[in-house]
Amino acid sequence: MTDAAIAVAASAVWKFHGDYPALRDIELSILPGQCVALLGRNGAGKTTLLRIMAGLSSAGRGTIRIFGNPVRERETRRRVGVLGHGISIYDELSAIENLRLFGRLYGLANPDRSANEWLERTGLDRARNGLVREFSRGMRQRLAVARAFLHEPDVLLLDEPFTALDDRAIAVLQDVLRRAREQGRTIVMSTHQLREALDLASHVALLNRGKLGYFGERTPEMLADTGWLYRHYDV
Amino acid sequence: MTDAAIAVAASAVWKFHGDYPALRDIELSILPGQCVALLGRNGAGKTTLLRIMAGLSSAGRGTIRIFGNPVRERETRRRVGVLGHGISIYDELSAIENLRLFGRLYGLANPDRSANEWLERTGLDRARNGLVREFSRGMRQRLAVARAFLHEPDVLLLDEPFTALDDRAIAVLQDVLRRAREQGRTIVMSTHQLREALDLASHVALLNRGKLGYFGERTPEMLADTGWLYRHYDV
Amino acid sequence: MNFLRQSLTIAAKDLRAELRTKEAIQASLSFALVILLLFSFSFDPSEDEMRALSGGLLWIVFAFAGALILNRTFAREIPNDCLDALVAAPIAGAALFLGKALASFILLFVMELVCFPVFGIFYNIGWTAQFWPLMLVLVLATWGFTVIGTTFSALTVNMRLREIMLPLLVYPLMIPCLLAAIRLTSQLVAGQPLDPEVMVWMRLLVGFNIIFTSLALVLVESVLLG
Amino acid sequence: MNFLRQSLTIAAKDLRAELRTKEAIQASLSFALVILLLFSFSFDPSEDEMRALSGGLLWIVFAFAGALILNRTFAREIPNDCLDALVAAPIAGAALFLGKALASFILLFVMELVCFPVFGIFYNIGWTAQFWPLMLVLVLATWGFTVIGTTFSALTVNMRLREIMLPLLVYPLMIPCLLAAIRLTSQLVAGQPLDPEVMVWMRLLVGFNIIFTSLALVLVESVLLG
Amino acid sequence: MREKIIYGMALLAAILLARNLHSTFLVLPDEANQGMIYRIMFFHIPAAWTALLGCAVALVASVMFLITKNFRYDALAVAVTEVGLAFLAVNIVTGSIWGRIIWGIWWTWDARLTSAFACWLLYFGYLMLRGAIDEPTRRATLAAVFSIFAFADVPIVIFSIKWWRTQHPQPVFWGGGSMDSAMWLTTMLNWVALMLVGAVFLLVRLRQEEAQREIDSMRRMVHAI
Ligand code: HEM
Ligand SMILES: Nc1ncnc2c1ncn2[C@@H]1O[C@H](COP(=O)(O)OP(=O)(O)OP(=O)(O)O)[C@@H](O)[C@H]1O
Ligand SMILES: Nc1ncnc2c1ncn2[C@@H]1O[C@H](COP(=O)(O)OP(=O)(O)OP(=O)(O)O)[C@@H](O)[C@H]1O
Ligand SMILES: [Mg+2]
Ligand SMILES: [Mg+2]
Repeated sequence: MTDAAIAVAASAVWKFHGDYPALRDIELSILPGQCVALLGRNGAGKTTLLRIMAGLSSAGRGTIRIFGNPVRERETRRRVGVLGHGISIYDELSAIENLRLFGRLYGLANPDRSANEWLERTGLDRARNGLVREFSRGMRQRLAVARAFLHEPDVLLLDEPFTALDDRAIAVLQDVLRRAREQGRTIVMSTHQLREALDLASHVALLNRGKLGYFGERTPEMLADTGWLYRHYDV
Repeated sequence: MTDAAIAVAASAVWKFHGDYPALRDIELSILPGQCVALLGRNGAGKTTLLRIMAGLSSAGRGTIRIFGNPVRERETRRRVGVLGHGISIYDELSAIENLRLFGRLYGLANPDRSANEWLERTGLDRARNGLVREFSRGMRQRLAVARAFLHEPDVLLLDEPFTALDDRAIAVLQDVLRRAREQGRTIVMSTHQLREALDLASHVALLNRGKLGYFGERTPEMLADTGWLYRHYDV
Repeated sequence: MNFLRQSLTIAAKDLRAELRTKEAIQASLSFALVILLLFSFSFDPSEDEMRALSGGLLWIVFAFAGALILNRTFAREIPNDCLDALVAAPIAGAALFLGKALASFILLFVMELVCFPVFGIFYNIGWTAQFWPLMLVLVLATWGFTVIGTTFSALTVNMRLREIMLPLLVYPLMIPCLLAAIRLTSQLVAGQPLDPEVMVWMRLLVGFNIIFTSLALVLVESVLLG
Repeated sequence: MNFLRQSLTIAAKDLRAELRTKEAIQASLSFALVILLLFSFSFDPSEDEMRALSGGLLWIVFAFAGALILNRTFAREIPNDCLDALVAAPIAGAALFLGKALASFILLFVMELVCFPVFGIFYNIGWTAQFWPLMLVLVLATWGFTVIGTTFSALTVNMRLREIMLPLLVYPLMIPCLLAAIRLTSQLVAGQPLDPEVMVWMRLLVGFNIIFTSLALVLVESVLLG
Repeated sequence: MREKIIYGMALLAAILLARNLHSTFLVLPDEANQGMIYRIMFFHIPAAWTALLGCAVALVASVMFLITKNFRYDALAVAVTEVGLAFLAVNIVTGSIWGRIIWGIWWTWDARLTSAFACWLLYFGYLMLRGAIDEPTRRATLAAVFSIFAFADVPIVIFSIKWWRTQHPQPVFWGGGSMDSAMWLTTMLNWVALMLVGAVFLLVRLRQEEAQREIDSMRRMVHAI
């Protein structure tokens, strides 16, 4: 398989925080259309790996390629959508201004149209001119989702997207993610909420103290018993 | 029943953020030994209510009494343990120094002994002299639990204690909480992780846009189907 | 004296955390040196003029560098929401305030003590002629600064513009205290004793401290509870 | 000119957010006033002395008040981890830097423009005799300040002691630029033209800007990625 | 009803101001050694009094807010601070003009001028402080505390001319000086006029504040999902 046919390819990735190796020798090939649940205990290195994939932090050793290109290249970044712990939207701007800003930065042909479309899809159209400062937590998270999906990225990197959301907000997010899967987008998401994640995932990657303990398809056992994975692959 | 026999009594509590009522007319009597799961959608007012119970914020109208006394009284505060969103421990101090500090502030007879005891109970005894700055997220959360339980409070107020914890850390916390229940302590905890919460809870309080939608025992239906509650009591 | 013990516990905690990282004290010291340096570039006075200016110069340096220390007083509690735990603990707001003020006072005082000899060397000025009265002025003025700074550190701790709001609100309030400190310091650095004429300023300083310390102790509970 | 368009988008975003809250500009303006006030009673010069001091006084005020604006440049991105989204977006680090620098420059320049007349009134000094050369000096020195400040704002944005580190790192680096600005401003406020003697300083200013602007544009990518 | 009161007060203020302007410029003679410019005092002095009174009202409102937690007092405190700030600005600007004419300089750093300027800055800081806090209860509480601290500067403004030697004239209305009875009357009447103007501003501002609160909560309701 050529490099360009692999959505996210990590080869021998190490990351050190001082002397401590937060990631050790990660080898990973995620194909287009796969939805990977990135699991692991606290401190396993999920956030670290996702940030390197997103180009927000550099790997100590090894490289990550997205569709065969380095992550920091402009063209690559245009194809990647990131949703981190923070929501990355501006409190002093309105919902529509936030989306318009990112639409422009991503060089969309018609930032306004995309922005309105995504406001509608996340159920925020009534609040489009409200300042984000006045939004409730659920509304903010929805807007953050809209921002991450705005430029219709081929690869989506999500860090604990379900945390602290209520059932309704989770439903919106799951719906958006499911649609993205249907459209053939690649998704990598870290989470501790195994049920929600495994429900959606086609593949599972398990990090164990910075090492990749398991990478493969999500099997029916996992779905039936969420403890199964940790019992089998985590020491 | 006399006032002093009610662990947490809220009478006609309102809280306004400006004109917006974050809590409306909350009436609640939690008896000693009950374990209440405080549920509700994003923005329902869970954090607001817990903070008022903890004396961290004042009610706009109405009062909350703990064993019959106002929450801001010194004696009352000595009987209450709080674990909020943040972990409330100092990064620059070691684990034992943190616990010793709070032991002194709570006026414990022997801060050192209690501190060591709780370090052991949360599995942190090997890291007792390590600076918290170097702890992983799971270790921090354990230390935070130790801090909240250190003075053996009669009333425990926990705001989303399970968030972002892995299964092992959740197990430690559940174990500690179960033991607290057995000792007859009163527990109020908010969460979006219904399964973990309902497993532990004896009672359920459901907030719906600042109003108390349901307060009563946890029934077997709830445990069997976590969606049941919201379908029945939330509009 | 439970109250006092709790204050001391808080102060000890702050000082220990500070000694471990040394961030506030190092930063304020180097900031003070940078400002002294900047001033020596900008103004070029003779020695006599310098003596007359010394009070003003020193206290401006103290005010700017001290704001960094005072800013940390409550900012220190932000990272893990530690302030919540302190407010929830069974200690009086006034005890918390006093403990924090004490720790800041010590840090400020150390910073100022280091600045004096440096200033003497940079500008070739002997400043020790009236050593003890000078220390008295230093203690009084620093306490005034500490009380106001600590109060406003608590006030601004959860604000968006914390680092800006603190000096902005504190300096105008500090003016009487600063003015008195400047006059007294200039007088003493020039080697003149505290004669009756400048005792007016001393009284102002004492009055200022009494008024603001009591105001702070009364109001701190509402500030912390918000 | 995709690059330029992106810079302008960033600058427009920053200015819009700033205009909505007006916090940085208001704060730096009132801080400037507060400092003018502090200085005025710390030092008490005659009018002629004042003219000679004016450059030093003004630029110290600009340096202190400006640090607040520059601090906000990247601090603005902290609350919701917005910087991550900007770094992840397909725009060059240099474009991001330029956009932010532009916004800060405008804010700084406005602040300085307001300070001049206020200074003129408070110290009774006519400063308009050499208006356009003065503006030139102002633009050049402010740009130097902006470039260094913006770079260090990016560098310190994730530090615990952000508000302290910025001035600490920036002021010493700024000394050549400040020195030139001070000499030139004093000269021009006193009504004297830019004669060959002070043109040395002008050249220094231009050289400073060229060197640091290029350095910043080259290095910004590594600063942002950390 | 409230509308009518506002209009009535505004009308009264206008009439009074017209009368005072008439007597200031057409009836009263030039002063012996100041000439024409002394007339600015009919605005300078009452503006100062109105402003300082505003500070005192703000203090009382702030204390009352801390005691009762009633947001009306908070609204009153903001409104009266804003109005007071405007009058203090009038005082400082008129004083500055006055100084330009008779001292030859716009400004000097004597105790009165400095403390008045510091007072202005402090109360401006009060407004900035409010701007920096989003949560209404917290904003009101902290602003009230600040207002109490800030009031400490007001006695200094008032007594500065007694405590220190200042370039600013010594008091003429209290503690010593004497004044022509016609000038006295005009000053007092103009004070009443300015207070009326201030009260009108205050009422309008209060209503605006109320409307703003209503709009805010309505917008929240609309946005809430
Ligand atoms: C910007 C400059 C000035 C400021 C900020 C200022 C401020 C004030 C203030 C705050 C008051 C009222 C305080 C009180 O009555 O207790 C006052 C009163 C007064 N001012 Fe000024 N002033 C300024 C300039 C001047 C000048 C230039 C003159 C005239 C030469 C002047 C003459 C007076 C007089 C006669 C009073 C009434 C004093 C009394 O009887 O209490 N002021 N000024
Ligand atoms: N800035 C840092 N400095 C030092 N060590 C760090 C830093 N960030 C992370 N680490 C360490 O790297 C390891 C991996 O952290 P990471 O945040 O990636 O874990 P995670 O899998 O996301 O955990 P969690 O489930 O708690 O979010 C941890 O042991 C952590 O202590
Ligand atoms: N500081 C504040 N200023 C204004 N409104 C606030 C503030 N804090 C909370 N609110 C509002 O009060 C309501 C209740 O908030 P609260 O944080 O208690 O909700 P919650 O139930 O804890 O939600 P979550 O599940 O998201 O934590 C929300 O509508 C929120 O927007
Ligand atoms: Mg993580
Ligand atoms: Mg909450």
